[in-house]
Amino acid sequence: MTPTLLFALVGIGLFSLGLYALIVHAHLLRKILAINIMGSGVFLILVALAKRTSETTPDPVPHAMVITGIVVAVSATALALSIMLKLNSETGCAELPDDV
Amino acid sequence: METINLLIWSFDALLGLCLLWLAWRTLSAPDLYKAVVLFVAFGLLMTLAWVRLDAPDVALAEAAIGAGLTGALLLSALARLDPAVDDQSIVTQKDNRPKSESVQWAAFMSLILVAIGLGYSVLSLPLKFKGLSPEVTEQLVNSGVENPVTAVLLNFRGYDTLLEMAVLLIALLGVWSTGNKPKYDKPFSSPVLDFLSRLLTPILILVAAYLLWVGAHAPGGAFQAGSILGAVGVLLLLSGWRLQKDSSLLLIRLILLAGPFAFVAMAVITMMIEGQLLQYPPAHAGLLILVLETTATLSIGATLAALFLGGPPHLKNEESP
Amino acid sequence: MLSNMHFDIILIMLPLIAGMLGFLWPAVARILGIFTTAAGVISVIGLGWQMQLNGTHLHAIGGWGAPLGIDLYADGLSLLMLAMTAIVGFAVSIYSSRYFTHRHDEVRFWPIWLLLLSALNALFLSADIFNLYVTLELMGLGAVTLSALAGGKLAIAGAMRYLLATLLGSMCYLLGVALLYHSFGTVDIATLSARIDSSPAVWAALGLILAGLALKTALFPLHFWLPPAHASAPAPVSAVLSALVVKASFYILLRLWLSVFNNQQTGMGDGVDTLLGILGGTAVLWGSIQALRQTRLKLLIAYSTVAQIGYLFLAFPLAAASGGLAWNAVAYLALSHALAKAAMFLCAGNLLRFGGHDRIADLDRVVQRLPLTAGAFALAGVSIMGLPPSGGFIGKWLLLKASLDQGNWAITTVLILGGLLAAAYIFKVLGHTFIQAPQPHEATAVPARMEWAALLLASSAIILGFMASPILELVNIGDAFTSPGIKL
Amino acid sequence: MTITDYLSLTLMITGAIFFLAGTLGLLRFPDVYTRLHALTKADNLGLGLIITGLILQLESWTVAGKLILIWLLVLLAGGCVAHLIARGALQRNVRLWKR
Repeated sequence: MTPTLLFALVGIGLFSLGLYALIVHAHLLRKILAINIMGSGVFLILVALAKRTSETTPDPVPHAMVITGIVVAVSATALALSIMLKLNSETGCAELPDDV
Repeated sequence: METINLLIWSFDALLGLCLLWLAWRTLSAPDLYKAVVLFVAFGLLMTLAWVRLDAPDVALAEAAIGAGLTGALLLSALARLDPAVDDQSIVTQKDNRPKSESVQWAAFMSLILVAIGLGYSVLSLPLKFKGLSPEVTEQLVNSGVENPVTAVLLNFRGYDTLLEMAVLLIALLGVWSTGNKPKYDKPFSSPVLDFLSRLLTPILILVAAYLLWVGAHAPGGAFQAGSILGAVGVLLLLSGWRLQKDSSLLLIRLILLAGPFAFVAMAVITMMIEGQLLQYPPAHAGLLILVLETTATLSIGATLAALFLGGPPHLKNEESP
Repeated sequence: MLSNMHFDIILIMLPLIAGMLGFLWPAVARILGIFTTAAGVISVIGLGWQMQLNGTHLHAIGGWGAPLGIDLYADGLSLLMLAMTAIVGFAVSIYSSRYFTHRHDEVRFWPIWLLLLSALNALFLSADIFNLYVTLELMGLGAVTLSALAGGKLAIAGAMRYLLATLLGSMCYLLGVALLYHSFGTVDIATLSARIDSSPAVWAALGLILAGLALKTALFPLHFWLPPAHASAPAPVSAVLSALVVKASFYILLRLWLSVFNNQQTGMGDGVDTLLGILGGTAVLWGSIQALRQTRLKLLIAYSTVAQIGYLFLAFPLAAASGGLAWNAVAYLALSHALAKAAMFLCAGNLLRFGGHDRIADLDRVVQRLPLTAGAFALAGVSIMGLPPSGGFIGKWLLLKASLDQGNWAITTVLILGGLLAAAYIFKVLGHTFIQAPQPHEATAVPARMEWAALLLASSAIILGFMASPILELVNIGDAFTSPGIKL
Repeated sequence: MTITDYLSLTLMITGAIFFLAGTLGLLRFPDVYTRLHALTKADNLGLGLIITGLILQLESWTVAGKLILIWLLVLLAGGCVAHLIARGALQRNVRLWKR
């Protein structure tokens, strides 16, 4: 197995792990961590598969996409943490009420 | 040669397994503080994975943003979740799982199926694939920079980056809108911390400038440089640096807006001259990109530091709600 | 001169600039907002006029052209969505200029709303699936922030749930985009449409993208986040969320379905369209029944959105045989629902301001005391129920015609039942507006501008019922519905 | 392999051993203070050895300069942060380990 496929599969593993944790955990900080790990999984798939070019340099377009994605992820994380803290100060608990 | 290949392969496999294991521990460790620390370690190993995948630009961004700033954001949020934390131990926020065993099992089994399906679909992709790299290589000479990733980010897909600046801005607006006014905790006073921040601040600014400059032909660029600046901001905030009460709020807003505004202005002006949005005149593309990147770096740094602060900076000429 | 104006660029850049200026100088944000949305209406008219002359509109950003660069593309479907955004955006801005009573809230509202508007326009104009991801995130973060604006436990919890749902949706969508890019080496919709082929990776991408976007569109059973988020937001924000934001992710879903996934050669659409139809039908019935059970007006309207989203998905199984007819119905339903639902939420905001609550049972003779608002609510209700003459009627009639033509009795039944249930919940509200409540309530005056804004939207939803042929002609510029793929 | 190669290989392997020892200390030592001690001391030296080993393989002086700068920064940051953590722990009354 080439490193390309290896890391792509790890990416899928991370995506699934994150999705699982997002569903089963109640604490919002854990859910935010889970989304970040899902994101890392997606980014890993994008970049790992870009290494399939036959030249020495991999396809730069997915790299640029991932940098964009990392910045989106940190923005979303900051917003999510801020809303979590607000919810915590309103309800005294960082979990969603009557969790669906 | 065989042994070397085997060694490299085992290293990759070990790295992959470590990533999965750290992710699992991050998501299942009962103590949230431990989970956050593990997440930072996970980010650092991700950086290593990017290097292994020949993606140094991504590695820089991940190290600075993914592991560094996200970790700082998470830790500061965790500390604010439970203000009683300071006294005895840092470990108080526990996570209990109210979900029933059956729900967990159902989710687990279905996600195993999802993972198998996705894995199969990835394995079925052709092993050799060019993607857009021939197009990028062909047009690289017209892009004004030599680093293909910078060329994609700032030129070929510059419009994505324009919207990206707007995403940062809207996240900041969101944090300012939902967050309470930042409580300036009493800084952790220590001569060592003062010394460190005094020494590191100029060095890090220099590093940011270097990354920005080198981004045109080697790994680096606005996002990486901006996140270093953001880290400077975080360090300064931690070591007790405060906004001067009489400094104008307008100035902070101007710095935060400089990047997106420069992008929009560049987009519109180039459209008026060349006909299409963000169509740089080829002869000046390199210079124009550097101008854009410089303003973007400033704004990204300021925005990331402001996200860490977590609420609208309170000045005396800001009316209170 | 006028035919060379870049109306598409104005639609994206003007709200973006106005949002930044509004952040810089909060004092001028309100004026900027009203002027920008008014300019948006004019720009959409200009763009429509250009497109009627020259057909579809393409702008290659950076001059690179797809697949290396990003293209902006407008056909009839994009134009319809842009027009919807412009009208609702204008009315919401007029409304919001009087809605916020605290300056603190107003200062926070305008810049985010303008950036959100820019994201919506950028989304409807983008022809690049990765760029669509960025616009989706910009829109999602803006929408979440706005829904948290009211503060309080309910709003914050609703916003948090909404944020998690929208981020999860984005992640699934992005993974789908990654698989498509690594299968075909492009993220441009037109190029993808030409290269599409059936393979396991494409199937996975189809599943991920449909699931992610269905979650963002709140298609049953992924609608759990919508009622709390939409019901606890400030009224103009609820209007924007229900009318525009859920439509945006639906637009991407529809666009990708039409030009990428539902391709005759690959035969990938078969089966999936039936599934979407079943979910849509369930959404219509479930959402309507839930709406009927609510005691708070805003929750009722939010559940009605869940039901009305369902109608949009009923067209998928019908389209295989009826083609354009079913898609025209979708276009009409999306537009008229946006206008009517925005009007309803604005009415709910008026009632909330008036009585200080939105309990349906205590509406207390609103008809006499707020006749314009009650009238607007009734007109919007006509369109939601699908009574003639209204935009909702045309849409549902086209859908009914397609289902009758095919003898699809299941969908026919759902359409009729959905109409009856909608009538039941609308009349439940209207009934209470005539009755005197057990205890009379203190009433606060509602600014006239807020009432007129609601009436403007509601009457537009009715007027749509008289303009079927010109609108359908505009929508079909570029033949998005009949030909596989975007034609350039 | 030349003599330089052997030298740098030895340096790097020694460095790795120091890292391993530091990590072992982090995992096995009884309290925060001893763990910090093991970690910072062993890792700083380990990194120094590895960087020296790498520099022997280089042709360009600028890269060597960058590597040395990195080492100095890590020394500085590691030392300061270890001090800050220990101070924080002392302020929180985390007890010292006594046999």
